[in-house]
Amino acid sequence: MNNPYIPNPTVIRRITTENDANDIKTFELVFTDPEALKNFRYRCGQFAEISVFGAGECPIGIASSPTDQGYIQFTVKKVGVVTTALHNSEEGTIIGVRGPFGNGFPLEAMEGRNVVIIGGGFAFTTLRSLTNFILHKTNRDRFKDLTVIYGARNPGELIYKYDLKTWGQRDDIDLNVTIDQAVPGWTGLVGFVPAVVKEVAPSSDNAIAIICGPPIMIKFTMPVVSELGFSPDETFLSLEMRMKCGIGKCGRCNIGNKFVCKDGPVFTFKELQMMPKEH
Amino acid sequence: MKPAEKEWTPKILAFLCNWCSYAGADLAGISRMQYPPNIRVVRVPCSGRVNPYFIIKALQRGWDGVLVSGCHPGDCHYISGNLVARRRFAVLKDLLEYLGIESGRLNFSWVSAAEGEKFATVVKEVVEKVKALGPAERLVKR
Amino acid sequence: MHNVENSIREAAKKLLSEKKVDLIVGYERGTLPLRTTPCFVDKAEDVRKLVWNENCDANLSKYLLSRKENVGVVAKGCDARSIAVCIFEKQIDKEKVVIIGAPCLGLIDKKKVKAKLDGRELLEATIEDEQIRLKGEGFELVFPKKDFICNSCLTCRHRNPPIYDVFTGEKVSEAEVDEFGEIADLEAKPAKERWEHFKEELDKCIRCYACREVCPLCYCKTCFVDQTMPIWFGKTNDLSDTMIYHLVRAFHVAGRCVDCGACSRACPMNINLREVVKKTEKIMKERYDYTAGLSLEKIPPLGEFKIDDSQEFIK
Amino acid sequence: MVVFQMVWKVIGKNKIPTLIQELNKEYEVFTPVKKENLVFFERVSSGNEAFLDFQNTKKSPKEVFFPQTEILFTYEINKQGVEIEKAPVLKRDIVLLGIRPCDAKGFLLLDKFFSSGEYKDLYYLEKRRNTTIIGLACNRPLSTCFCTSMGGAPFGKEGMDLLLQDINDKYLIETVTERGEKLIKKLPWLKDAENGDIDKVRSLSRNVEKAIKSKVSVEGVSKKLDGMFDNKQWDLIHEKCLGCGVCTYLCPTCCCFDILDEATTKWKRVRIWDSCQFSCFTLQGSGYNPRPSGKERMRQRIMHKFNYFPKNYGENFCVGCGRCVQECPVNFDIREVVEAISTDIWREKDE
Repeated sequence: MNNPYIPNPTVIRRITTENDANDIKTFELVFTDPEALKNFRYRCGQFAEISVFGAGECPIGIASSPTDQGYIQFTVKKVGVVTTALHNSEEGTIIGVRGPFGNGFPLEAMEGRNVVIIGGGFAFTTLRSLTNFILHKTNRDRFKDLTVIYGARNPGELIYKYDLKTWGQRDDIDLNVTIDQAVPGWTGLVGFVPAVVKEVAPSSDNAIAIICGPPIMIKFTMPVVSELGFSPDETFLSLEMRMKCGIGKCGRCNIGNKFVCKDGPVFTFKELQMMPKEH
Repeated sequence: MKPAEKEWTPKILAFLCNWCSYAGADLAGISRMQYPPNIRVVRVPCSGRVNPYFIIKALQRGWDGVLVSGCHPGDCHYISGNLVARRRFAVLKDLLEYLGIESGRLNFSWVSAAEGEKFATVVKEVVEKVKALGPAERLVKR
Repeated sequence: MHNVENSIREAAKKLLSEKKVDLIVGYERGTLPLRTTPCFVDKAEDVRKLVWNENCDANLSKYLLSRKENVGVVAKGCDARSIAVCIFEKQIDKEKVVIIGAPCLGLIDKKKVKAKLDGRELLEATIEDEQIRLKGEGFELVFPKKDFICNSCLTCRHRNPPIYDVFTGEKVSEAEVDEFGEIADLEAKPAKERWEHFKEELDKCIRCYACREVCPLCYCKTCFVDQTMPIWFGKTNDLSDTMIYHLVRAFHVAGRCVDCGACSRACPMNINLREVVKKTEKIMKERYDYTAGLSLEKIPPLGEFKIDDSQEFIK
Repeated sequence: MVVFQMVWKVIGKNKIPTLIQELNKEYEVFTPVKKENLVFFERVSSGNEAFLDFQNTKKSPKEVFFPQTEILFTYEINKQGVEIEKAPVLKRDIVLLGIRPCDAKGFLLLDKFFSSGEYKDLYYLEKRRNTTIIGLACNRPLSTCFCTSMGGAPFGKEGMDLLLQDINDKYLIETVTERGEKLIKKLPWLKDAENGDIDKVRSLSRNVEKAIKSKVSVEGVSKKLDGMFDNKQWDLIHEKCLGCGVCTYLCPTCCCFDILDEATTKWKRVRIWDSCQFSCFTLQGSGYNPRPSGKERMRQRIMHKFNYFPKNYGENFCVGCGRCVQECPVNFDIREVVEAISTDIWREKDE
């Protein structure tokens, strides 16, 4: 039996700084053991435990798409011990990876339907994975219209600018990028995510909504989404919690009797309504 | 001799105030005064900067001795940093000794920039003391 | 005792009905023999719950930290002193606290009782005059009360609260005691023996932090052991880590600790934690002639300095 | 289920050291030991260390399988990269002697938890699977013991491989499982029990069970808690709790942990006990804490034991050993809380 606490070694192949504040970086990792790569089969919306040797371990959502071959990516904001150590690491550093953990997004349920992705700030990472997955040539036909609404505080805080550019050039995605307040030189949308959702008003007809963002954004976006007619069991949210083990044992990420790490991190809005308000 | 048979020599961590003891150490060096090479120096802006955690952490990490050296009372670059530190170190030293840490492992001195010779003497004495005590064991995390 | 208990209830009732306070923090009967439990009374009719006896061992000043409402608190000498320290350190708003001072003749140390009974369970205990009657299955024993008084109380010189707003009962005489006598033997031992002693004691520690949580002066929002930027010391129950935890905690309460004994009483592993903190008290007394919690104005030793402070340990 | 022959053996109390000595040759033997006034489980090297005349150990025996500090693996960072060295596996099987029925039940709950789900906790399970438990029935339960309310009994056999039952100068050994039987077979010198002795323990068991006075009506509590997450009583009951970890650390079932990396001569990834009662338990990197005050943390403890765990595993996460009641520095009594919930006092007060 595999020991779920032992990380698999990977090497940082590339580091991309994502924002102007320089505290969000994307790390591209490649497995040193081809067997480990084969075993690391993930879905969009799952996460992994990242070990920075000499510092510790923390859970990070997978930012690459399963369609990306040969490597995995994690976008990490510098906040604590481990993420700071990771930010200080250079290309070529050995990083441990355990996972993938969690349920991920409901890809099967999304097939043949319109998909509306709403994200805010740094929480966009797993949504980026999902967007890239849907847009991939092998998958695009399986889904209908794709609407992406993504907001950040200012243009400098928008992550994955390179992806946003490619997506913007395609005609099979309705991309809406917004910033909180107008700044010179910005020609895109301006306003908070909830307001933009209202403005864009994606149809809820045969559609599924996937939402991820800071609590305050979720709080104000949910009423808008409901108003647009998305039913609570077709609205999915991805949650964040302090975690240690990632496998439902360490006991801190529970909301009621559900563990965010193993029963989540993706829950329907309906499920969340039934769960205690403790997240 | 094979490395394994090499005689044990103490490792001592020294926190030296930038404005006095560090310059004192410098002077000792320039003046070619001989003192044992067992100290590793951390330059600090003032003895008042030396958080007791630094000292405790050094002992936990297996340093055989610690030396904190600052300006003589009244000479502090920041007027009273060393005086605040003095009370702190008094309590820390008393407490550590009470717990059973050998008193020779914790050393404090006032060495001015002009006292190169005193610096060399202090180091000599500290190294002798720690040598007599042997390798640190108590409080060291294995 | 009953006299004091009644006056506490009356004082509490008065404070609540005159709306001088919103809440009284006191003691009520516990669920086990020789136990009381902290109790929060916000209605005048509920003051009947309040009790006063030798088992009122919690230091209630812990419950005053960061309170928004006006609170009346029942305080023994040591409790009042720790409140004084917290007021000085601006952790308790003096204007919001009414101290119901109560004279204390010493608390019963349930661990001493347990040790005496050596594995037999205590089911009932009554204290009358100076005697304590312990009952359990198949035994009924009577001992002088003084056999079971907490060590912190045996060395107490401030049985009457030095600061208070209301005083209940009558002041008791202060005992002339050898304040630091209990650690004298230990101090006289060679370093190696002291080390062995503390090693054995602190090796029992399970890092439950009961000592920290009951301590009225451990109010840091993030304790040094919980800090992560940087991680100073380990959180394991490795001897080195536990030693350092207790050492630094003692260092942090130096010049502030009033020796209420709460840490020792709270320790589930029976570690005599006072042995560590008592030393800081002594250092403060001997080096800086300072006793904590007696004044609301005097700056504690580690908050100030003198040019001629002792420095015999500095080369 | 494997059918095996139920055997009753008997051992004189003075033969316990011999028994331990013998077991020691083949097993890592853990028994209660007494140090000053503390009784807790420890690895014993000689027979005389065992102390079986206790009511309940201070710390629960969970630490044998789930130690307070456990190395998950060690690693070295060198020029070639990182070398991970897995923690050494068990060298010898374990015998746990002197386990009270409540603690044995605790193991069964921990077994359920650690072996559930897609990922198994091998560190716990490996030790657990290779352990033979020799229980010790309770002749003198404490006044705070409420095992009978939690589905246990002072002479309960659940979770035991063998059960020692104390009759004066000897213990009757009841074989409970095949594993127990195997162990018995290795001890041919044990005498067979007489029918009179067996009758004696049966009546003793009934009497002791009757003697347990502390009762908590736990029936239906789990269901009732379903609607009580926002009950106002949480605001009141947590007030005296100071947020230490005594209750959770001494508890035979609490098993939350933290994982961290430590440097000594080598780097180690260790897991250490953690407690839902600590404020940093759920504190997120951003500074946000979903359980910001004692109220939420107290609620988590009660809900986990009597609502969340029952929902996931069909049983309360409490065995009624009474350790948290005995040792709480402020005498917070979980029995009172459960009782209040079950008797609808909470619901009524909330209305």
